Amino acid sequence: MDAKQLSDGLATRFPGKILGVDPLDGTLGRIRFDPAVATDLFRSLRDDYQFTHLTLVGATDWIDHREVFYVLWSDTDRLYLVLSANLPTDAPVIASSVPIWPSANAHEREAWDLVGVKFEGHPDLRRIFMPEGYAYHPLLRSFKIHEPEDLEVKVRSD
Amino acid sequence: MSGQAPEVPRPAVRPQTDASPAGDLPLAVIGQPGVPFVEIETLRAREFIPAAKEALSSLLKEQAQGKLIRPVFNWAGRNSLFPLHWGLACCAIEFAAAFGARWDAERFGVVPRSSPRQCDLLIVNGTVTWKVAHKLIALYEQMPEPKWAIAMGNCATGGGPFRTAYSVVPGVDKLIPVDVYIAGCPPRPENMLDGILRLEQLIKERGE
Amino acid sequence: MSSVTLYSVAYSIAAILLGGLAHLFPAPVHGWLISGDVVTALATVIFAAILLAASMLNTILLIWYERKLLGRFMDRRGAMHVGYAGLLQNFADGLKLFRKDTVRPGQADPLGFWLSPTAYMVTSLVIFGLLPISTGWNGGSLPLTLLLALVIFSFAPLFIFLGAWASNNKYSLIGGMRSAAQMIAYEVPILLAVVAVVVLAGSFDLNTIVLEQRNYWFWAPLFLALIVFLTGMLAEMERIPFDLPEAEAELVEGWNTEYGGMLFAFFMLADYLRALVGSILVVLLFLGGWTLPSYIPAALTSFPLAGIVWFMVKTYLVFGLFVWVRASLPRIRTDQLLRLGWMRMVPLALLSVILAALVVLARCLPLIGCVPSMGG
Amino acid sequence: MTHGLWNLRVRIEGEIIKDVEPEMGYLHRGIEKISEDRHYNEIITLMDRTCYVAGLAWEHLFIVAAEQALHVTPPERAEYIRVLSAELQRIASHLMWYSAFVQDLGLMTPFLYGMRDRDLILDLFQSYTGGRLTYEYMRVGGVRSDLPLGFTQRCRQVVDWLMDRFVEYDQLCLSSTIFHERCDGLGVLLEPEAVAYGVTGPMLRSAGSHRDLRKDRPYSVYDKLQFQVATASTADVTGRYLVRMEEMRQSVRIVRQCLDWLDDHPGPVMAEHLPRWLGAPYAPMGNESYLLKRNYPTGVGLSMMEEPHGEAGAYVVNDGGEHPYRVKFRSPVLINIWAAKRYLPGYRVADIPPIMGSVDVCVGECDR
Repeated sequence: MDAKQLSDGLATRFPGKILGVDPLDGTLGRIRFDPAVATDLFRSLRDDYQFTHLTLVGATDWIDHREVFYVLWSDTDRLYLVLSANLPTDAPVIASSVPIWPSANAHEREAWDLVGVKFEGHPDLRRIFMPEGYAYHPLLRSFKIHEPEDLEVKVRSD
Repeated sequence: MSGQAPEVPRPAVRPQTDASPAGDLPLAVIGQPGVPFVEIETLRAREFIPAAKEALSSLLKEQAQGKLIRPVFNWAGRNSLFPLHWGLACCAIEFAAAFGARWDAERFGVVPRSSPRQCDLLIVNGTVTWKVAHKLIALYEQMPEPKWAIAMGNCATGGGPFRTAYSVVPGVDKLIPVDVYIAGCPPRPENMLDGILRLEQLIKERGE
Repeated sequence: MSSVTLYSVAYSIAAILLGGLAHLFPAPVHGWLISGDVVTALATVIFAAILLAASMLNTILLIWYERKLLGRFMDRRGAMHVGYAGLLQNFADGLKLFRKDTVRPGQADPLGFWLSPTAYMVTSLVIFGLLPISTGWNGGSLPLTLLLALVIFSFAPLFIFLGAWASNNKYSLIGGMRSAAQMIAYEVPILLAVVAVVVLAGSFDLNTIVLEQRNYWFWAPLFLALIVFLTGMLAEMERIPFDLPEAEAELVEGWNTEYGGMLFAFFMLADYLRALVGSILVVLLFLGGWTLPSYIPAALTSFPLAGIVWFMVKTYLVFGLFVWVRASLPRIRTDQLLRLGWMRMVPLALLSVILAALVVLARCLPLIGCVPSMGG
Repeated sequence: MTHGLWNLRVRIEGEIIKDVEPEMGYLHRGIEKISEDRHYNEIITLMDRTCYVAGLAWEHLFIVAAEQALHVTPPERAEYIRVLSAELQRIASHLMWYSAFVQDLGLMTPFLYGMRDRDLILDLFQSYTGGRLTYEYMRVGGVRSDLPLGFTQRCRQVVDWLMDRFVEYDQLCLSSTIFHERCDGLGVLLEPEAVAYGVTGPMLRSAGSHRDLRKDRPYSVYDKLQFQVATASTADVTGRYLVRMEEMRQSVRIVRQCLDWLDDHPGPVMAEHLPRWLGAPYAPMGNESYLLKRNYPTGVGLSMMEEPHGEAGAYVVNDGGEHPYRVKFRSPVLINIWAAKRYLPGYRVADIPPIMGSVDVCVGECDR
């Protein structure tokens, strides 16, 4: 199976929703898709193309939009596939992949915690690394890191 | 010498003294079946008491100046530092290696304990994040006095390579009082042992 | 040295002291002071003090011995720098713990929190006082010393559980419950193993049991009982592989999690004191106590205090065995521990009782000739 | 010890575990955020600290992704040195795991034996990188320096010694009945579930899977080396023990092949045509303008590797600047801990230490 074959197959299934294929070394390629068909696309990839293993879910903040990327592994073909979808900055929402790949649970929580992408249908979308009640999504480009100044620490012990 | 015949050889409890026993005082002769006889030459009690009084008062004076008992406890305290057995990050691996066969921190009486109640020493071995900060303070406060803290490695000293990060406490001395800082990222086990020995020196100098 | 007993030494010291003291006072007080009752009372106190000193010294030496031995098993050296070869290390530890604050958690029950370490310590000391280290070590021999020692030995789970409950900590409580279940479960096989020894010796008196072993030590006919007893003692001492009440990986420090300072020192000392008592019991019941086989040259057995020396050598060897086990086995799980206790150890102990009975029977068979038993 | 700071909330009924909820983030140091502010070669510093028991493996991981994003090819000798380092690191990491795991079981002596033998490997690292835990050895385009004289000889001695010690470790563990009582049949995670939950590494291979990226999708020079994938079929704690032990032996095999190759093939260890800001050791003659080139072609790099704990991944986005635009790591430990929801319920509280010990938790890479 090569990238052309796969993207053609997917394009016939989801007409107009597969936005393009980029080459990426060491993988089958990077397929860009429309987030509207996320759940159906994931299910089709798992059931029809044997991508049984979701390796990685991550998100990038490109200032004008946010990108969610998925890395899949096909155990039969021994190949990686990268999926990516662009989400608008004002409403970064995409359907969760947890119902299809349980392994996405922690990854999606991490993406929500650090980049602020919401996954609809996630069973337990809470922060994972930062404490509950933290106000920011630190991996956004608008969040600047800086040398700490002299700070006065007040720690509430509970 | 009493009239009753001893059944066994006498134990050598007779004080070796040249002076004859005081004539006006009777010898104490006490006996009971099954127990060997002893005969006692009396102590010169009236001479003993003033000397004892003097010695006692000088001891009390020394004790009041903190010269008698306190050095003993100081010696004990500095030679038996029990660190808390908890690992934060990279330095925790070197902390563990220091208790391994090659460095063997137990040579100096350093034995890690898991419960903060039984510890004297909190070795902050790694990066402290804000999420864990109040737990660190709670652990430190659970330790009974007297207690000491060592900031091991650059992260605990000043944030280290993660100083600019949003989630890292830039130096654990913002949270708890620290006695000894150990540089290194991570410090080698020798450095950790050196830090502990320096803490011992510090305790000796402060006379705590 | 046969009739110089520890008590007589204590009595002599008391007599010297009181005799000296009596001169300072006028006649009626003087007379009262050198009367038998007062001297006996003081002698008892001194006797107890000697026992206390002996037990504490031995316990601390035992901790040092374990640390060094464990270090050698692990390719390292153990305590080295405090005193010669780290001999003073444990004194430093003890003094330090003595000075440290003792923090009682706010929610903890004060009475139980203070009482349990103290009671644990005291009961362990009492057992040490009961055991004969050598001929004439303790004042008189009660007819049921062994039984009394084991009864006091079995108080421990009560105090541990009390202390664990009183400190109001979930890890302590789980550790305390595990400890109580474990100790109670292993008391049965221990007692049965002791029954085998008693059947063979015909007495509950430890002196008699040792005397009975002058011809052969009991480990040979009662090997099964020895194994059961050693295993049970390991469980009673809560040492690896049976140290799950103190399993660090899941229960912090187990039932003494909340204890610090002197109370922790009490628990620690009492633990090692119990280990010492356990080793002493093994030596007394199975390894011939202070006696040595007759083929050992007399020069080695007739110097002053030879009995005590040989006894302590044996005790430390037995404790070294425990340390060896600790260095080489992982810990097992509660249910496995209890299953081992009830399903394996109890039948083995019963079997050893039957074996002991058969040995006694065989001694009395007319063919072999009835060897009269000394005890009973 | 290696478990570090993480929290496992357990709901129990009696001694039986009903539900677990792992809680992480106590060591979240914002490595991905700091990386966006750093030079490619400066990120290597962070990689050592990301997984502090497998620093060189994570350096390798990041470097391969970065080279892919920056379109740089390292010389072959550097690849061999990297593989050698990664395999030695695998042994060291597994020894650390062994030490911590047996300590969880209550075995005290093997803990010290494991640490003692791990120190020998750290001595080897020290001889060519200068560090014990944090090495900063690999560079975009190669490695910092060649191996020192006599290194291959010393390394062979060490791995020979280790092969003997592995036998001793097995004797201490596998020949003990209590070890089997504590470990057999615990934490069972069968292959389909493991795949669904994303579990990788020795945990997956202990369930009978042959999945090993070094074989399935060979990176660096793994396709030129001979080794076998260690598997077990029991899917329990003992299986994971056996897999890791066998992996150490296979790693020794790989190390020996690498040493043989390195003895015969001297050569450069840095790529030649590198811009100066990537740390080129010397400028190619007549190519000075190349050195000043700031805007490198953009690209995306994805590297997935068989790290000692499982499959680690790095996703590096290069937008043409000196700093990467986005760095994203896949931590195998995070997912392996996460699957505790699947493999812990049903066992006893006292089984938690051996089961979680068999996962090989390294909180640094889990929380990043």
